[in-house]
Amino acid sequence: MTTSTSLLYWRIQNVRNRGLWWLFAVVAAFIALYVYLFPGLLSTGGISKFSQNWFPLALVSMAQAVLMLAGGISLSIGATVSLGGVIAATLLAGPLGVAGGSAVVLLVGAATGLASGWIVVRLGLPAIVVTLAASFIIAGWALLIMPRPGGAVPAWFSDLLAGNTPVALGLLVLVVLLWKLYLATPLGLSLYAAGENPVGAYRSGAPVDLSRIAAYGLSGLLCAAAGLFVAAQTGAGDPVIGNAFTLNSIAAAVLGGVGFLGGRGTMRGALAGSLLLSIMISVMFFLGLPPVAQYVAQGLIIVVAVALPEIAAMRRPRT
Amino acid sequence: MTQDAIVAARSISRSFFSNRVLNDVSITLRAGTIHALLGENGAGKSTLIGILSGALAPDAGDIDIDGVRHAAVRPAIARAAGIAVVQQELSLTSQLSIAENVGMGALPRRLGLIDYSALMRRAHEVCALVGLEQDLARPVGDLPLGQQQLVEIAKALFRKPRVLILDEPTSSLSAHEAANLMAVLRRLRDAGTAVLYISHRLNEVLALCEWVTVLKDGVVTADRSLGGVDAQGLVRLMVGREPGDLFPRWTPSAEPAPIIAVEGLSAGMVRDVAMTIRRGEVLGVGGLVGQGQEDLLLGLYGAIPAVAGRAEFNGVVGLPRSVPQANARGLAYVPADRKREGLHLIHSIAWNLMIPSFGRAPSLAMRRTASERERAIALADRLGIKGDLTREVQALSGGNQQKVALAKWLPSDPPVLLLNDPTRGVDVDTKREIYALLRRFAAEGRAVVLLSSDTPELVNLCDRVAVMRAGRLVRVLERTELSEEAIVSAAMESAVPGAAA
Amino acid sequence: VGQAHAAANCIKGDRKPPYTIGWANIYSVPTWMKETQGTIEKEVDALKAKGLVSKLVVTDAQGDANTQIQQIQSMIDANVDAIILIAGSSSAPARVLAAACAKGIAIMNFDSLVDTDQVTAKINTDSAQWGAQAATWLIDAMGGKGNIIVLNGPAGVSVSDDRRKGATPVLAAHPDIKILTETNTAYNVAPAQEAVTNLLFANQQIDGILSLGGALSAGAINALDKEGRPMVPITGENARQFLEMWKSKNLKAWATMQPNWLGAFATYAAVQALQGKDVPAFVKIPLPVISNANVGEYLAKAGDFPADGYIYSPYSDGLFDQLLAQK
Amino acid sequence: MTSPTERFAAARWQAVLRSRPMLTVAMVALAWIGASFFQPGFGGWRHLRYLLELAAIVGLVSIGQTLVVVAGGIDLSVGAIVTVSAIGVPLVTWLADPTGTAPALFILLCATLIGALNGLGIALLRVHPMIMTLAMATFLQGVLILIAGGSAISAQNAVLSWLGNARPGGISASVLLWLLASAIALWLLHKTPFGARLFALGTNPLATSLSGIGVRSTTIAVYAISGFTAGLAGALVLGVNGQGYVGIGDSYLLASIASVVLGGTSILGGRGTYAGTIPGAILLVTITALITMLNASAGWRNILFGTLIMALLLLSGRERQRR
Ligand SMILES: Nc1ncnc2c1ncn2[C@@H]1O[C@H](COP(=O)(O)OP(=O)(O)OP(=O)(O)O)[C@@H](O)[C@H]1O
Ligand SMILES: Nc1ncnc2c1ncn2[C@@H]1O[C@H](COP(=O)(O)OP(=O)(O)OP(=O)(O)O)[C@@H](O)[C@H]1O
Ligand SMILES: [Mg+2]
Ligand SMILES: [Mg+2]
Repeated sequence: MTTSTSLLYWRIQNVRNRGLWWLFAVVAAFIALYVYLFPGLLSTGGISKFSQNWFPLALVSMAQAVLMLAGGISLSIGATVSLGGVIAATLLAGPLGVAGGSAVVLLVGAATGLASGWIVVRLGLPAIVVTLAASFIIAGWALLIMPRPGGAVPAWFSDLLAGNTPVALGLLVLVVLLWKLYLATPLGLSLYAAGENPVGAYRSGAPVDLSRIAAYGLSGLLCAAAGLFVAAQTGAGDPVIGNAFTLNSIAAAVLGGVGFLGGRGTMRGALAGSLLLSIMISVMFFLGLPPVAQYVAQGLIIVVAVALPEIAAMRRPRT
Repeated sequence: MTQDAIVAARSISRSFFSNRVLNDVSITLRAGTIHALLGENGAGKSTLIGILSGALAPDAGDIDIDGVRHAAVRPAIARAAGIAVVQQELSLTSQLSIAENVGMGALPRRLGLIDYSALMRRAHEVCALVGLEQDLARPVGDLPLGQQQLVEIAKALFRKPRVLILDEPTSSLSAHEAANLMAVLRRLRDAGTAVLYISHRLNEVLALCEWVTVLKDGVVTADRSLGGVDAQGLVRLMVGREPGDLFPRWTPSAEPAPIIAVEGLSAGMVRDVAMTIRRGEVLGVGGLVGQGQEDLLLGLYGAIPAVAGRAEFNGVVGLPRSVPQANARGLAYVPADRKREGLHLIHSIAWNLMIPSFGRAPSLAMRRTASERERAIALADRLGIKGDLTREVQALSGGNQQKVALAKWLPSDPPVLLLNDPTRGVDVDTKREIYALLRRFAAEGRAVVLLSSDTPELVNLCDRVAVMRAGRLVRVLERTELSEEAIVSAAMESAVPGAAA
Repeated sequence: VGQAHAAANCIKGDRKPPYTIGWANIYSVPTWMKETQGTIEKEVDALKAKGLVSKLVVTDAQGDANTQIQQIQSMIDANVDAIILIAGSSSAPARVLAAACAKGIAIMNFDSLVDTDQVTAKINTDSAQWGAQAATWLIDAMGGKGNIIVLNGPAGVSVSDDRRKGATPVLAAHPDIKILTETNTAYNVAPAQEAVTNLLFANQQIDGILSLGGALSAGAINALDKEGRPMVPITGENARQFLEMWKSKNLKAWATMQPNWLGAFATYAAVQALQGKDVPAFVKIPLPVISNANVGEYLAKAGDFPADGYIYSPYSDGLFDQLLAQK
Repeated sequence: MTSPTERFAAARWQAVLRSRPMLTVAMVALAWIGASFFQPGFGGWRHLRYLLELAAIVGLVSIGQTLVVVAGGIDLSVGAIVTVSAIGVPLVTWLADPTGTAPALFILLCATLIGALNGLGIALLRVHPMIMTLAMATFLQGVLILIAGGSAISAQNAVLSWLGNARPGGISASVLLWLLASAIALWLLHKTPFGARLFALGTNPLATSLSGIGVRSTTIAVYAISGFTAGLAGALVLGVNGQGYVGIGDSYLLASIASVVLGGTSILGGRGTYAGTIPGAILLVTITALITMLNASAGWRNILFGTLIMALLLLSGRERQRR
């Protein structure tokens, strides 16, 4: 333990990869298999298209992971994505323009998240049921705005985000960098403390309530951003398109080693988990598996991937 | 006592629901003084410091900080005044690094971001001060309990406190680490810090403190200089009557037949341990904190995967593969971290006392409320757990919680008791009861394995003491060789001379 | 085969048989889908026998429109020759389909349609017409006046929305018809039965039920039956259960259908298009109507269909050619 | 020696009245009375009986869900198990007997085994319950693709249709079944060591395991029970509807969780009672019925439902602070 002081941050980062190597290895194996089955993946177009399909799931997995780290969980992820999408498809082609419309989408997402967060944190209601109730309210709102799929997104915007360039990947890197920046602030780091040991964190002077509510806000923001992207990717809005994201985001976060009890896990894990889920869809297609096998394989892969490190880590009876 | 009062609390009262925990309590903390706060379990010590640090609000009374009067201290005010607290309960985040934990709540920042190089520098200083020699990037969750407690202390020092309050900081530290902490506190005192020190280890208090305030049932019963007070006198102050000897008289056990014998035991950190545990003895397990002592107990208890070259338990060959199997072979285990491992905090005392019997009884047998109540009352009486047994365990003071964690095993009359620091945070009177109980156990021909971080306890209570270092059993000290120095030097020996018993 | 310029949209004329067909299903679990897949597989077998098709690849998006986009992308990457599609969202697949179209892949979209022209053909019954015809028959059967309840499929789904929209002007034109209330449920018996039962308690006088598809009608009849309420005129779809009730309870009823052979037809049409035949951009499937006159014919075949399945009208290559020939 | 009365504060009837289950009962009563004023026909005996019949199915699923939640888990596969059971009974033709009991029992056994499989994954592979049961639901979907369609022959099952439709003495057989099952559930939870183990497990699994309680066997058993009650509900669904189809069980997943929570059981585990779930289930079907009767667009109905649940939570679902 000598002087390498400024390296502390990087050493901490490195330690946090611990326990994730197996997941990274599995993801790498799947990528290798994918490339073997579809060499075209390694072209700009291939990477662009793949990352576009991964991107929204990556964002919602981050949205879920933020909350799980803060000791919460959200069942309104999917509804918020849908809401973001329909608002985008309503406003982006309108007088507010792309910039104004996107800002509204993100604001609405953050606001719905903050509202849920406030109820959970300040009124002391369990997150899982608050967000379940919120999912109905948000889904209803999306249906009011757009009772059926429709609306439009300017073509140039769609082409920019979801054309034949890996812009989505770049955005993901940007989001990850912003997240790292956030974690490097006292408020961001408090998330872990607030999630795992709120009483202790409060006594230490960490902004517990604030960081938890902020986590809900961030989560809503990320979901709305995913909705915005889906609207751009599909060129329109759909009031129910996000539904599957709720459970997928939980599966991705858990695959990535994020725990349900708060303060356990890393964002990189959640991202790797989402990548695994996303890549699995394509790989199973290229393997030519029939739908039955797809369901069965998906169930098994998830269970095995979650079980393996647990079994390996069964050193102590900690829970 | 010429120094300035930094914090002066006057006539503080506080109730939880209708239970008055503090009644008209006054206390003054002065710069450059180490001030002891003593009292039995549940006397109100933790509550008082909660009020001093702003975590709790008093019902009545007021507090002067630097001469400014406050009806209630808010956490921000306390922090601004330089009051730092080492809580009895850990306030750490297991996945964050040591450095981040030390800085949590007071992280140095630059441009709004955490200044990691400043954090590293300052965290390194305070960790070195408390003798925590660990990579600061390690997640705190990896550290054994004792080292986590050091992190907790480092965390308080990190704030450069003018008033440092420590609530049982040494309860899971070994003698070596505790001595180190004393030295730190003396240095802080000399630099003008006011220290409020709570401990149930009276020898520490005598060695360290100049002034003492004693609480009994929420009332101050003594507030005086410690000059000229000896251990007996301290206990008298606390208990209010003439104390007996803390440790019962040691008598050699009549029946030294082995009840457990293992060879080549590996479990968790434990490597290749050979040992025998004999009927009628109290076998101490000592060493520096976190050398695999806990894993040894858990391995014997079937709670973590373990392998052994040879093992015989109470006549049965082989290690127990699960806790119920270990229970069936007559082992019981009392964990150190009672909140996480020993108790069901949100449930009643009576219910907690019944838990092992829920595991043993047939799943679908009808529960009988009346007999459960009788048994609960008998157990509570046996260990002096007072009051309404339908209270949630989390409303009990730390020491009383410990009693519940121990008491729940008594009905099954286990021939082997594995105890992981059972007197941690227990007041002196209860300690005496527990010690007497343990010796009685031994005298009845049972075996007691006592993992302890309290070295006097090992010296005075045990028949033999096994000292561990880095997962290996380095020495087994016989009764005749037992002394604090012998244990500490065995624990610190760098080379392993011929090892093991 | 091999004409200089291809006739149908998206077709470049550079793809040679035998073809690989991709079947991009949104959700393969429901019985309707199972039956539909059955017709596709049968058609593929027939085309394989003719040496026109080499392989059928199937994906199931498990109800998620985003997954479906990714699976269509994978089909493009795997360079299938044709994509047969039931869309999970009317808007979502538009852009990925444009990419497929640009690569000369024949895209046959049936049942749940997409709002884009970048497909070879859309094949469907006319949902608006469905709603309008159902409403017209019901109003007629009720003698032009009375209270009705409307049973819709799930909210936010365009088929359900389109059928309802088709009914709107017809209902509006008859002011004596009063809509007591509407519901949205999945196209299934149990939720419809539950919803209708609750509505029965709230509305003592119900004279007709405008049920817009699936097994909603069967649920409604169960509800009436169980609460001992008189049967009323009701519209519906070719669900076997509904048709059997129709017969056994002697209902005043009307039904149409979304024939499962749309799948077989889409497959057939895809191969036709790939071979350079002209395929209209929209193949409108005339709604087969089931009335008291022909319900017996359908029920006679009931044994060939699953108990919770749909009894579809017969089909043949001849019918397919005829449908393709319409302009 | 102290006397029992000092050490055990006497339970007072006021405390019972102020308990969570009573609160939920009060909310049900309020909802029923309010709704009958506002919606004529709502409060009629026949409608209330119908609501109870609906609640019986939700309530049966919620037995397992309550026990699992008390034990600190959650079962997301109950919907799929209901479906499997409702579809499965008519398929077990080789066991056909005139009363229909044998196929029903066989499917109940299967459902129990599916539940036990969940428990095995959670206890032995240490997969989080949410993930294990979610994966199980996905897996069962695959199984349903194999068995659904083309083979659901006849749903005539005498014993199940009696259970689903008979009303001996004006009281629905399904409600009677629910009453019986509730009594057993309450006894299991509050009067047996097994029930106590569930509370222990849900409060602190580590302390529970160190206390010598077989955490694995308890976990496997509680998920098996959940599989069983979901299977029972599925059989009843078949009896009521005369037919099962894919997706018939979907709605029971959220319904079971919602009624558990509305009944005051802590979703975090360790605290709760099925006595609250019973009115919770009734409350839930009541709200659903009310909203169905409302002539509003799908969007507004969703918003109203969410808002009502949120409001009821504020009344009943406040978690006490944990340390
Ligand atoms: N430049 C990049 N290009 C592509 N992907 C990246 C890039 N940087 C990071 N990622 C992806 O993001 C993941 C998370 O990155 P990183 O480890 O920095 O996360 P983090 O914000 O530190 O999260 P945590 O600290 O919670 O683990 C990486 O594992 C990788 O999958
Ligand atoms: N949050 C609370 N709710 C109810 N009662 C409480 C609470 N906190 C403390 N008490 C009660 O207040 C009394 C004093 O507790 P406190 O923790 O201050 O004791 P202590 O002197 O620190 O004891 P120990 O030496 O065992 O730590 C105890 O009887 C305890 O049961
Ligand atoms: Mg990071
Ligand atoms: Mg204390």
